[in-house]
Amino acid sequence: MDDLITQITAHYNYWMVIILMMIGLYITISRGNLIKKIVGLNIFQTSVFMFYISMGKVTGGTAPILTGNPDEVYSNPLPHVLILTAIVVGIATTSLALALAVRIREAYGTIEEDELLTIERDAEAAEDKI
Amino acid sequence: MPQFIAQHLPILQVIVPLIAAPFCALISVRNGAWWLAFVTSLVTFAISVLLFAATFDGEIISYHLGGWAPPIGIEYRVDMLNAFVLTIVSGTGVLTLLYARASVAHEVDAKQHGLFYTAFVLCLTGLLGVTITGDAFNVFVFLEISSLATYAIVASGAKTDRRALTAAYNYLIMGTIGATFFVIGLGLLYMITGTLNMADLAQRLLEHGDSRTLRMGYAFILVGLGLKLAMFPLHQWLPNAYTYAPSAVSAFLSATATKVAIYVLLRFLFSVFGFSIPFEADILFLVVLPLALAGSLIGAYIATYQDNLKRLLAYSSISQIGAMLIGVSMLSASGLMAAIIHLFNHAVTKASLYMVAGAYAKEAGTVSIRELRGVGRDMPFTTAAFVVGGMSLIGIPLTVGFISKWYLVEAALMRGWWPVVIVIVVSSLIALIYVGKFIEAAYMHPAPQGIIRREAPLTMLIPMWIFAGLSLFFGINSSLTSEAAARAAQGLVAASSLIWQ
Amino acid sequence: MHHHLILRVVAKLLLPFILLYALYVQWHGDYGPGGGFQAGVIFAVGFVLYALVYGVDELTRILPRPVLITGMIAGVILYAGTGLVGLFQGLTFLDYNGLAADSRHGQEWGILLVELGVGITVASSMTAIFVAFATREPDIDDEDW
Amino acid sequence: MMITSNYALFLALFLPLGAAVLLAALRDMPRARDIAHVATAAITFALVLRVLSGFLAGDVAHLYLFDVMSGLPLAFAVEPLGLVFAALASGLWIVIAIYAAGYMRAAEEAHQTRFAIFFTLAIAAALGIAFSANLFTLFIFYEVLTLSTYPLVAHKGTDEARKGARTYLIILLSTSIALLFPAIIWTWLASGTLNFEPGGILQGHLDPALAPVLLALFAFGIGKAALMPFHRWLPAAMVAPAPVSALLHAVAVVKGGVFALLKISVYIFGTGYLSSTNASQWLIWVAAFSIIVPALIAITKDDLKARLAYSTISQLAYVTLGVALASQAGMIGSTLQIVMHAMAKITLFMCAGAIYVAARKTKVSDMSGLGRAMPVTFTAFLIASFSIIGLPPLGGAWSKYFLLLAAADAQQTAMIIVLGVGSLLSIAYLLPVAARALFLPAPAEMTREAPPAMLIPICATAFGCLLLFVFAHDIYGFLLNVPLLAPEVAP
Amino acid sequence: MGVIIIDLVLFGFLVLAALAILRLTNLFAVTMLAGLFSLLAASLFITLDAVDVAFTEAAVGAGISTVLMLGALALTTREEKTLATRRAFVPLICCLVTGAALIYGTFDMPAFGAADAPVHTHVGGEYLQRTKPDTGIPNVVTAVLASYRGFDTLGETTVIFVAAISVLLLLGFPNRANRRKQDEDEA
Repeated sequence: MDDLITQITAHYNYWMVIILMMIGLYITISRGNLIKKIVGLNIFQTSVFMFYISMGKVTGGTAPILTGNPDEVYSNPLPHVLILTAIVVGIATTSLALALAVRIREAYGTIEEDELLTIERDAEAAEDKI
Repeated sequence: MPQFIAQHLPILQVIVPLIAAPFCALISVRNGAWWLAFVTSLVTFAISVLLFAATFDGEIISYHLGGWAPPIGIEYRVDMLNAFVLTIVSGTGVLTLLYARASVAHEVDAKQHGLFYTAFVLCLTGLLGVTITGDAFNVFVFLEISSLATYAIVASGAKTDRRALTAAYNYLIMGTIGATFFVIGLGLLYMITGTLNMADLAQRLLEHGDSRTLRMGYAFILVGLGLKLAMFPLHQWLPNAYTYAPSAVSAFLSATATKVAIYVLLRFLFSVFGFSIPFEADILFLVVLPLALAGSLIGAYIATYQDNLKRLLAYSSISQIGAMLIGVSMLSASGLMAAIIHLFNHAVTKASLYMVAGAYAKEAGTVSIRELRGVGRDMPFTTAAFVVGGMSLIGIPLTVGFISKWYLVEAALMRGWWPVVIVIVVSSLIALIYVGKFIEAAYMHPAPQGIIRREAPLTMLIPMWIFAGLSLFFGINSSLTSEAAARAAQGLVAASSLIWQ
Repeated sequence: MHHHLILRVVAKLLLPFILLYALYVQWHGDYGPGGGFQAGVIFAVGFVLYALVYGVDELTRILPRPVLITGMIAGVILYAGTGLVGLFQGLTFLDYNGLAADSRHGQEWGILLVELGVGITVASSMTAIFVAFATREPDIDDEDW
Repeated sequence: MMITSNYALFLALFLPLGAAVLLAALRDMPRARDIAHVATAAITFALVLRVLSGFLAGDVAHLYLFDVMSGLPLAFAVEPLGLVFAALASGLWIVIAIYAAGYMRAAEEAHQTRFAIFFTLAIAAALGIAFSANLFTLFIFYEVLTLSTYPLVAHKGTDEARKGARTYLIILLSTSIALLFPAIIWTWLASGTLNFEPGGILQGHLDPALAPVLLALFAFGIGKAALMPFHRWLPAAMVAPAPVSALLHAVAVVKGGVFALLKISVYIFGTGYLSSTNASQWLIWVAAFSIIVPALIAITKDDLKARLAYSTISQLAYVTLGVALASQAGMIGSTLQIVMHAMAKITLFMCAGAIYVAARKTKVSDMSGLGRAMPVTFTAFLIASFSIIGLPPLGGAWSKYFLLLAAADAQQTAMIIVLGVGSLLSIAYLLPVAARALFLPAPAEMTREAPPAMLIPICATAFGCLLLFVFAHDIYGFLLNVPLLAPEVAP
Repeated sequence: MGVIIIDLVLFGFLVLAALAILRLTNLFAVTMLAGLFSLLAASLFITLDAVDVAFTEAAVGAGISTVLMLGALALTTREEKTLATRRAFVPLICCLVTGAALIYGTFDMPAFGAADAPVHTHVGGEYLQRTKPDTGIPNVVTAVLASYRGFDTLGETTVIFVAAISVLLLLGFPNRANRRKQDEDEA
């Protein structure tokens, strides 16, 4: 029992993050709307960011901006740096995905995956008939 | 060679295309963007050849970016394996760009060319950056540069077929999930080691020993890279993306993108994880190997009933990726060598085949096998290049495909894995069916009525035949490639902590 | 576009502050939270606000396509160029130690320059992406807001 | 002679390749092209003879090109078996080249240049097989032979031709990739070399218990040897024009197959290893089966070329039987069977072609009395039939004799019976053809003999069957040179 | 303990927001919730001492990405169609397996906030000590970002550049002159 409690206090943060991640991933792979998928992907990625930032946290620490006080404890700056980069990658991916969704809507008249699949299957069937 | 260049070769490899790429977007002179891209790729190729020569004797070049010694700073680390892959990537870049001039003019709007070539060169940059780096997070950053550029250039095939858009979108979603899995895995590794430098990671993982965190880190990196390299059954993005992308892009990606992902996999499996805990090898044997075997058979099988030539080639790629993974999961020096040499051989073969498909798309207006009947007479040189590439896919002697197959079967036999030999052989027999199907249609059937087809222009034929020529040359005399592959495999073997037969 | 006058006036008043804040974030990154990327985003948000109030056309008048593309490129080149300086000084790429007389000042200069590069690229890229979406003609008529 | 043996070997291998280019260049000049084709054949034959004379004089030619993979070179070396096969292939090439020129024109076939080019390539591949110094080189040329004959089989471009050619390609390539290829790599891993060495290379490297498995991979992997059940390609390839059938069934393809098998048994396994481990015991029975069953099928075939095809399968199994018996007599019997059958079968196929060109007949039942109009053709057919059956004074008698001898040596009484039955069956399927044509009453409409360009080769090879009877002893003497033991073991 | 409660509350809101995004079909609402999600995430980052990241997440997630999302909605659709036929079973299994794997992985992780975790004792700690003497800059994140790992940041800048180039390649970017001409034509 003690073991469990130790586990919980030590890792509850990560577990919450994992739950968020999985909701995001689930939205991405289960929803059919292209925009919603992108939102899901964002949640997934943001949760991964939380995971990294959680790693960098030191209990009782402060933000890694040096104050000059030699006794000050700082959280780890490296995960922050990595995640700054990752956020940028995330927004870049999002904007590209949105642009694709817009083009798909213009070309097909829909951004629902199922309808797109039907249209493409019909197109393939038509090609086969020629 | 000036000392300056020799000293900075690793960074120049990436920074030259990175600086040159943006200017492609600015140039408005007719074909100016193409020229810049092409010249850039030539320089890149020259650099990678120099790196190849420099590492051929086993030297490992380490370059400290920003002057910070690793693991504080980011390190570029070039050994035989990187240099080999760099040469493949940049060489493919040169030839596909040469090919692109006529092909892309046909498939992409002229006013888009500046942006298109910018994205193309950045894709090249990203792939080179992934290959050359010795820092695990840097891999992710450059992987995303290349991926984003890839999605864009795949989508620019939409002028010919709107399905390029959905293909690019699916590729984006799956690719991003893959990249995120990779980042999660990396995070787990970082958590138990506190470092991101690959060499340092390997060291500290060895000291760390077994743990559930390490195991999951391994699993997530494997799945993430599996998505990127189209490992069966995570390959669903690949067929449409390669089918509807502009042909030059298909040729480029098939020869580089998945290959670089396989390289990263090799690098992580052997140089970083090094099989220090049994779990790593177990997963390889129990999960990756069966999937690779299934992929090599199912991919080939699906290819047999495709009418779209580009899609046929895409499924064949899935099968060939399976073959490479078979080599990797043998966990033997010979298996690794087979995988690495197949990396090169398949790149050369597939690039030429996609170029053939692109030539058909341009001159015959179709890549449907049914509509390409009798094309062997109208486009003799193009179709002959297909014959060479097709024989290589099957693994007929005197082509590179044979060399790959030889080493692969040899490695399997050394392990005594007869069932694996059977799978390799059967997938090559299925290749015989799908290649034969097209060759028969192209030569033995009369052309449909009222179709005018002319031979492709020289700027397409030359790169196509350089690739076809390479797949013959290195099929007849493989001493250079097999030596490079053997040394690269040796390097990986030395880096890992497996006990090798 | 004809929005409320008040909105336009408020926006006009707000905009300089947003841009000023962006500049502050840009230069203050060494000492507090912030830096090129955040500044670039704030810049872009400022332009977006401008476009929302005055119309995208007005924004593209001030920042036409060539300007934005040049900006995107300029940032990358500034960054890479700063790195190249180290190369020509016999150091490695992105080594800022040689940018000033002593290495600490060199580092400060280097960081300042590359952050500026990031800021320029991010601001112009984000603005360009926004403009690309905003200038696309919507073709929706099946639903209402 | 002006040129050295080595140089002659080099030229013999690469002249045909150069000639293929020349033929392509001459595509608009059919006459010059055909002359060039025949001339190439003649020069190649002369070169092979030069290599032969050099060998007899103790000047053993060899040629090393380069390593394809490390330790696996493309290399050629001369030894007696290969010389016999090379001389046979290049010699009969002259005959077929002349015949083909006549046939292709008379039958008004399209794409004659393409035909000549691939024909040349096929012979070049056969020579490559003959002179290969190691199993690796042999395999490469084996595959080249398959691929270069595919366009020949599919030559007519009809649905039937495509289907036949597909079967041909799929069976030959599949067996070679699925069985032969792993077998070669296995050998390579076991013994660390693939060179053809006197006495074989597997002795002491391969567990004798596994030897039958490896032999099975080789025997079935060499699909060109048409061992049942991988014989289907042979009848399927009947759709090809007659000169191609002659090439496939007499000279290059099937003979390339059984020759490869022979070479592997002698120089890879080693006759001694095979007989001491009894590894080939099972193969004797498979060969026996392949002698009898196709012969029975042949009797039921009305299409002349199909009948000849099944006859070929049956006759090839004789060679395999000789190999399986794993003795010197068996080896010599096999080699002689290759030679004798080639000479006789080429005659038969050329006759079939002549009949088709002159009378447009393909069915045996339609040929009654045709011999009166085409006496030369059918006489030649009769002579060749006797040779196949094994009657003296024709060449075929010797090969059957040596095989009987080998079977007796090995105390395989059953095989003696099989050989006898095989001969009886060959009488049953071959003699009626000539007999009906020559002795039944003539049909109403009369035809004439085929053009001389076709008749002369037919007469030449029929005469060759006779000559071989006389000179068989010389070949026998020559074959005694085949080193069956490793040098250190030999006295 | 107080920090834990704040954390839990924030996580609670985050999960609620994510679930709401999953359930809602009005994409406008989804977008707004996504912005909210980002703001909550930013708050969480602050409690975890990542001020730079929080700043960025707020600017990007709640700012620019919401704007782009709305722009995209204007060009596509505002309502997600719910189709009963969608298979949700396989994705659910995938997610559960992935999540279970991750939770399995957490059991051997260093405890949250532990100062002796490898993350803090190796490179990370070194940055904190070296930054001042090396660069004289108080914000360690900036120093690492722009100098120690400056090459990653160059890559990051390139990523943004690629994204912009790609969006322009996909959506085009009409020159003002063209647009004006278009307007005149329409008029």
